[in-house]
Amino acid sequence: MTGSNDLHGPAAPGGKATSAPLLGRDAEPTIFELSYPGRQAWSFRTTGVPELELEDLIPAGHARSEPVPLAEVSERDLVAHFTRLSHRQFSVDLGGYPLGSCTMKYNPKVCDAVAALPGLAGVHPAAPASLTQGWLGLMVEVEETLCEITGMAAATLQPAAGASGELTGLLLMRAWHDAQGAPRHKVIIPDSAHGTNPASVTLGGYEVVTVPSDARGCVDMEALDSVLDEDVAGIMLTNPNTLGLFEEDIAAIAAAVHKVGGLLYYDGANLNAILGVVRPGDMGFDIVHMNLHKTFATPHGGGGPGAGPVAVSERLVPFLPGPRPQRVVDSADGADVYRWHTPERSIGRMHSWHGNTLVLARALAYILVNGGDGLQKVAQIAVLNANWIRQRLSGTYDVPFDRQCMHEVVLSSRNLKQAHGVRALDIAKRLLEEGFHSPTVYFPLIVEEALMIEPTETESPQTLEALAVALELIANEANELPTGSMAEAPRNTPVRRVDEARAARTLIPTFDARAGN
Amino acid sequence: MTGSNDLHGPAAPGGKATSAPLLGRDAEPTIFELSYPGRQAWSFRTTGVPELELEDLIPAGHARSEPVPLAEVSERDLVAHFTRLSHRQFSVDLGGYPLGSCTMKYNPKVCDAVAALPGLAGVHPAAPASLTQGWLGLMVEVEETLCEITGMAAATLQPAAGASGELTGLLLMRAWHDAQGAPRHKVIIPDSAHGTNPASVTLGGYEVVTVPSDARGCVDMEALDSVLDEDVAGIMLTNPNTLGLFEEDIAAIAAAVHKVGGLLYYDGANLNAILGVVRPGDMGFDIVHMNLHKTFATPHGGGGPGAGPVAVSERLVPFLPGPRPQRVVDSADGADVYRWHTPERSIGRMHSWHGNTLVLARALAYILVNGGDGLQKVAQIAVLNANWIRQRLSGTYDVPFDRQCMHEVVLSSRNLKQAHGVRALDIAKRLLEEGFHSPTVYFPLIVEEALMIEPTETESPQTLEALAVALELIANEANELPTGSMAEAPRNTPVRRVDEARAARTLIPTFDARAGN
Amino acid sequence: MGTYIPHTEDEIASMLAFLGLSSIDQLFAEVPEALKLQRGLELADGAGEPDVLAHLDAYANRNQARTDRLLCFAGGGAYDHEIPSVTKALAGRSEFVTSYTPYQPEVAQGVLQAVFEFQTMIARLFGLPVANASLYDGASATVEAVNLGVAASGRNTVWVSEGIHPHWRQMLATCAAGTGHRLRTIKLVDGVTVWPESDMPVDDRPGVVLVGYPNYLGCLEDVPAARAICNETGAMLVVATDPVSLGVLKSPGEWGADVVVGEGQLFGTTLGFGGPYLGLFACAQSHVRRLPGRLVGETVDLDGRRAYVTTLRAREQDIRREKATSNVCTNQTLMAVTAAIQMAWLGTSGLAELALRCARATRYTRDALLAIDGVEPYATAPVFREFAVRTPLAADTVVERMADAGFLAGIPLGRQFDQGEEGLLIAVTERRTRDEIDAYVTAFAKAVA
Amino acid sequence: MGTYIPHTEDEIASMLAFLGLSSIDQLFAEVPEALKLQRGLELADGAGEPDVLAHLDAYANRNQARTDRLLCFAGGGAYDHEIPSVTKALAGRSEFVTSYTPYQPEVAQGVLQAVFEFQTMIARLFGLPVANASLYDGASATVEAVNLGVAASGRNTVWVSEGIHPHWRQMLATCAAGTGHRLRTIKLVDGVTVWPESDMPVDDRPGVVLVGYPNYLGCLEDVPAARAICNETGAMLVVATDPVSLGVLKSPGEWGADVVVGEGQLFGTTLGFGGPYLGLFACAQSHVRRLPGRLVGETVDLDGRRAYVTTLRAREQDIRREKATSNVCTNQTLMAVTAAIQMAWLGTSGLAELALRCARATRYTRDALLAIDGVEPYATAPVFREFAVRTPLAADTVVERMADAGFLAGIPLGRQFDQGEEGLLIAVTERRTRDEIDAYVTAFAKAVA
Ligand SMILES: Cc1ncc(COP(=O)(O)O)c(C=O)c1O
Ligand SMILES: Cc1ncc(COP(=O)(O)O)c(C=O)c1O
Repeated sequence: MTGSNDLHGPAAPGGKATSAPLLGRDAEPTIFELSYPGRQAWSFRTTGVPELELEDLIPAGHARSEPVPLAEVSERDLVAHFTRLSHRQFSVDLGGYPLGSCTMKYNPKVCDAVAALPGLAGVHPAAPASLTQGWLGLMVEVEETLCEITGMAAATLQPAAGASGELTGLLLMRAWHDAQGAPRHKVIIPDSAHGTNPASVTLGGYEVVTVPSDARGCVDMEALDSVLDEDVAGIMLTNPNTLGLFEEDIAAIAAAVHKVGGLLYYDGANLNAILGVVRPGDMGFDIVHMNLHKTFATPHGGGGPGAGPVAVSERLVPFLPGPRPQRVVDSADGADVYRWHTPERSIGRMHSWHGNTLVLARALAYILVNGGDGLQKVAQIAVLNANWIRQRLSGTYDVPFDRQCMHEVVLSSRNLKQAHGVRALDIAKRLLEEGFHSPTVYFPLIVEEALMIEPTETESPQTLEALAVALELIANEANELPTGSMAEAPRNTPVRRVDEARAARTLIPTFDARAGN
Repeated sequence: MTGSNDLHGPAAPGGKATSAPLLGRDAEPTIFELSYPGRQAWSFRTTGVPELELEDLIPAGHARSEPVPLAEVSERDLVAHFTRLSHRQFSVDLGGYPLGSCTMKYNPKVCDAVAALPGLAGVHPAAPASLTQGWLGLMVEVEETLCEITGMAAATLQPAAGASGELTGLLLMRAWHDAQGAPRHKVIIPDSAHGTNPASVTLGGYEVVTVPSDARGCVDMEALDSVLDEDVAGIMLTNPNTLGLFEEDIAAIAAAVHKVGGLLYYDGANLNAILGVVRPGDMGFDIVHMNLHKTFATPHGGGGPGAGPVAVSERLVPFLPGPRPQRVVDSADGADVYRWHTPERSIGRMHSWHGNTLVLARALAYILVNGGDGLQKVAQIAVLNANWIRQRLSGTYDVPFDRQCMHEVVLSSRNLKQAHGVRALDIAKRLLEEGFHSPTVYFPLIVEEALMIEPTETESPQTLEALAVALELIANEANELPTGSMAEAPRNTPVRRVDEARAARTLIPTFDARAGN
Repeated sequence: MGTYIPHTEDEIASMLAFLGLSSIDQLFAEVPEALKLQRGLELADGAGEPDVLAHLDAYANRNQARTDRLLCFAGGGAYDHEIPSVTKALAGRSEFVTSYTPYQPEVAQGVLQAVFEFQTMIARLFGLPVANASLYDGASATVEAVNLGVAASGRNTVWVSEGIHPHWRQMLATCAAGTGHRLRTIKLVDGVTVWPESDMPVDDRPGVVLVGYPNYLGCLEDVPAARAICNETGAMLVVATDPVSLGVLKSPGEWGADVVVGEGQLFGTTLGFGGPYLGLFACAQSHVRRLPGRLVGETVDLDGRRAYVTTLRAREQDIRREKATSNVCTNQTLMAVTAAIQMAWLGTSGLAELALRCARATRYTRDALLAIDGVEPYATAPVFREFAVRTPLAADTVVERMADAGFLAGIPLGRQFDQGEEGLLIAVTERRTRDEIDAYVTAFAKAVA
Repeated sequence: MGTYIPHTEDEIASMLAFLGLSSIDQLFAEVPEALKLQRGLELADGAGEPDVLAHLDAYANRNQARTDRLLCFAGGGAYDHEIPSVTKALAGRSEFVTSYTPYQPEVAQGVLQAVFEFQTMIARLFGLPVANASLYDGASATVEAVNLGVAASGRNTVWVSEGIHPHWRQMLATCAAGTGHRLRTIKLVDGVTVWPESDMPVDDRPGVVLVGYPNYLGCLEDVPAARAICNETGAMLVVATDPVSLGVLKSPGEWGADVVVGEGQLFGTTLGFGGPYLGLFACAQSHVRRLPGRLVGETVDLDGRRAYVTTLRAREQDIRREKATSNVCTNQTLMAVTAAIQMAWLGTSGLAELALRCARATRYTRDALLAIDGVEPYATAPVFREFAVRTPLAADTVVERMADAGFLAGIPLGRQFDQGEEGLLIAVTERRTRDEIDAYVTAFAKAVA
């Protein structure tokens, strides 16, 4: 007797691996499609706690009528599903990731070990200082280290990412001006600024005033002068800026802004370029955020977590968020004593607890491995790599600003667009076929068809060479192959070009929104 | 100024990821090709130990003149290289792996956590029993558990894998007969036996006597009787045998072998089929090896490690390898006391230390999670799955032995070979395209074009269905598509069919043997 | 000097030569000399990884309050739940860990699909149709929810229940300095919010009503009462929830919430002294264009294959800049992926079982503690899986004493809720055994004696 | 009952129905009823993963001799070397961990290439052209080497230096019961082997000469002397080596070995109470068809792309059966992959540095110990990175006392080497700091006082 006994039932086969690029190009079913009623993976401790019924535990009317339908899968299928998904994901660990402005450097594995230490990972955030001296000490060391690197007086470690740091900084600005008895209403940003800058300005309750960039890609000093007045709370700058260029007039800018009583905010996204070379504090900045997930190599986690500590100059210290960890006893034998302390005029709190603490621990490990000497070398090689790429590709792509760049270079493919209709987006997709993640494209906004390349210092000269060869090859193809052939790329990836317009038009934000579900 | 500054130098680019199947199908350079002189990844503790020169540490003439050229890579390239290699590798965690005889069941992640416990992983094997009571206790629990499962009296945990267990068993056999004052010279194995059996027999100093299988796939009783005599040291059997069939006459076989004074050896590769249902000891076996990496879910590690404990009946206990862990004090409060003990007539030692101990710990965790009840269910479902596949595919492929099978089923594609020239090998390769690892092919040797399918109990009915559908599809293709099209498979994998003949003809066992190196 | 830089000296020299430079300092020629740091950073020189690990482990060893030393009875939005090996193994896969925001969806289907599944699970859990890809933590999710609510209602008065986590309320206040929202704290009475009458001048009417369910004290609020106010005033109802409790409690969506937020640490993320955690956020369909943060949607590729991509990007800061719904960029994706894995591991039955076990352990502990002389309930409103007691002496002291006995006893409530220093907030998860609880209660009795 | 089985009861019923069976027991109808187990297994019922983990952790906690409690000064083929996070992370990738022997090379290039690189590194390290894909451990590699040597020389007399690890010699003897090899132990005198004259009756001539370099006592043997005997007698020279020492010592291949074996645990594998470890094996080109175990070779695929595959398979048991060169099937591939990663991490300079650091630490420790009253050298032959001393009291007692002081002092040599119980074998790796060594020496002085 043979015949069919169709067991698919309502579920997809968890053991079929054609979605792993090793074997095929099929879509991976969702975990919901892999679900089969009654299957389970969980197990809990045996506790011996008396097993009261739910009715005896909560008042009538509060109980849900049906359990939340999450998924019903075996551990085996759970593992296969997420392992296959991981094979459908590019990462720094697989290859070069020159995504400009994001500093996708190598994330040392030792930092994973740090974040997994039971004495760090297993600590409840509400435990009192007396029982968490190690964590407080670690945080103080992070703060002191970041202050030395930036040339500032003190820092809050609460902000969870750069954008949160920006808002923190703007609220500090506001508190400062309020304390002077003269609230202000405007914050200046250059037109090359990252989108989080204007968005944060709005959330800080300020009006955005944009100043244009000059021919050298820097803040136009005349334009700046024309908007500076006593209603300007401050200016937000990235230096090197998002074009990868150093704002040479920074001293003059600082003087001008300070002259009208404004404060200077430093967006630290590009700090990697200047470690140990020049410090924001020494340039005249009053408030500085850092992106530890960029400069200090904490992994980006597919989009986060990060950490965005904010360091400030002396006069702003009383306004910092709290509570802050503080050293009370400085002892030679490593048994310093720490406590929590809230600054007198603190703006309040910017995190549920103390910040993305395990990210801080990772960053500290990275900093300690590099050391003061090593961090300077980080900057040097990051800048060397970017300039090498700039030089190497300057005959192939447009270089909008023909100057030395810092840790990243913004090229433009407008030449290829004009001549052949090949867009930066096409180049980005085509580069995937050559074994590299794409650069950041179409940012900064002021460069047409921008290709923003940040190699980082952890890519070797050989990798740079291969990247350059790939980008030359692509430019050659654009020049030689029929228009449109580039639009086919990428061809080898598990999915081809994705229809973004359709995603927005027919929004399917959950499995349940899918037609038929 | 533009132009070329070719940085490839002697090294391949570590950051180019076209060898990751996510992006491309290129070969991955070897670590040696990624090497660049002077690069390094290592770091050691700062110790403060006086830094004598090598000349002061070793006598002249012993020092090598050049360092060993291993590789010179950055940590970043090291990580990228091995991460990309991992993407070029199929595994249980990616999908179904019905490799017959190998029991590729799901390997629970909790067992990885067990093997990483600092109190297990960080113990030196030469530390005395007084300082390693935990390990001794764990090993005693493993031994007792395995004895209960197999129905034997005691076990050695030393053998590192099944084959090592076989040799251990044969040496025990030899010691036993020697102790009886009557050495013997022959060991019987069926023609369906796994290759390690005859190879071990030779190493045990015995002559192999092969008995054929009968029409039901079992030991031919007449043939057995004809070779049994007083020079037979014993017989090695797998039960269920490698055809996945239960040797129904096992009691008669045992009686016959015992009658001439021979011993019965149980190759436990297929133990998964009978857990909690029938025990080797109760069938009459004297010596039993287990493959913990099969039955008890310890991961196969790309080819190993495994563990192959050998359990024996009472009369063989004095011959077991030593030292063995032993309970000396049995206390109610969990503070039992253990010691090492070498049996009086021990054959000696089969491992550098005490066996693949961390594998034992993993297996124990697996056994404890399942429990006695769960292990029986393991067998039941493993057998259910195999029978379902057998039934489902019995119209599509030849079923050489039309009987209920146990945990695996051996099909034959000789029908497709005869009709279309499609070989078992082609089917194996084609199945990769359908998202499954191939079954074992061409084994056991007595089945033409054998496809040996062992689904294991951890594959869901949906996965079985998909596997069956894939194998039906392939059979249909063989029937419908032009001969030879199957020889194209696999098409999606990072490499296509590999030239095995060339590898043997022009042996390149190291990078240095490659022409040009 | 420890370093992750591959370049050898000869390579650096060759690259400089290509650039026409003679020293690496020339790369920084555009940095005004006067600004440059004229000395090295005053940090220790680089160290080897083993030394650094030892340095950080020394800090770790100074933390007495680690779960392997003190049994954890503290909660308040951070819980000591089971994290199985399988969650750690999968969430730790380096493809998830070392990638960034899926700007190139063709090579980011792994993260995108995992987040899509996360969104679906959170939407189902919270009882609303849309959930985003994560925000920083519970506090920031609450801030974003209030911002959305104010924008949607057009009114910036926010009624904040005192039962919202005090830190979250602090962050609301901090951010309100920028947004100008008018926050009004509505007091708890005996554990639940007592709302003001809502027949008030239009100007005083709330644009947003924010309530916890269960609230910070673990009590079950009367959400319909809050909903009723919203219905009368046109305010948006924002509910901050304990996601695990929804394993058995009605979802806030079902109770009529417009936006639901919560802290997602409890789905597979370690306590880690408070971060990185996971801000959960879901809202009604009508608010989707105001949604803060990333959103993954399903679509197809060129060949018609199912694919995922971040969508409705026009809400976001990189496109909309000062008009964006939020400034968030880097979020907590890895924790969202972790939560998706953990929720799939729990599954339908496991989440219900988890919630039930927490409730049972909580009840068992509470009953035993209240039997101790001098230990009183802090509130009598029904609780689900967390509760507060009043101790005969300062809760701080109780915590210190309990630490000596091997327990992290809970979170002292301090002078909040118009009470003295004797309030202690206690959470009992499914990981606590009866023996552990009994020992805790015994120690507690001694500590307060 | 904990379980990893996906099947629900309804699925089981439906599958049974398809098979025409009414109960699951019928699947076992062919098993004679009389043989079946008439009761359940007398094992505890299944437990949840957390309970099981706790159970095993309780065992772990009873091991005093764990490196996080006792500083390790023991060696003897198992060393406490640095294992960096990167090795653990890469070797722990589940593709390497949960695959099996690369029978389908098209989907196993990952393991195959890693093993190819491993083979290359071992060949370079040992100074021979071919290395296999791993054997079980040092002992089994030695057994296999002797088997090869006997087959190659055609003579089954084996001269075994007493300086070979005693466990390995035991295993040789155990296996010789099967193969019939005639083992002759050649004594150490003051730490090095004193070979007999080789002008002996042809029948007594060795087919294999086996020597350690460095040997078990850490001493540097005179390998050319052993080679000379082989040259005279036609015996095969097998050298058992300490792979780390080859970072600075001449390779056995350079000294003229035909086969070199070793224990590879020291390349990235944890101590783990002795297993799984890694048997290393390399040989001269002429012996390649006698090589035991798997061998990976380079070739090309259908499209001419470079590819790897297991090769010369005709040597192996699954093909050659009773005539196979060895019975090994499952080996220690994961440890080989681990070793490849660890050796790549060490690299050319790191291995040399590692060996040097071990030698320095060993010298420093040895000098300090020998300055203690009553502590004498066990042998005076030069050592490289391990050494033995004679203590004034039984070495067992010294080890027990040192454990109380926080050290695993070494390995008592027992009554081997014709000596009393006072011999202690001590290894000092690069992980031991000067402070640790000083503390060890101080404690040692007390322990023997
Ligand atoms: C220049 C710049 N500023 C600010 C940010 C925002 O930082 P985060 O993503 O950490 O919030 C980014 C992030 O990409 C950036 O590149
Ligand atoms: C039937 C059978 N016997 C013996 C063995 C040998 O076991 P191991 O590979 O553990 O040495 C195997 C392994 O595949 C097998 O299938």
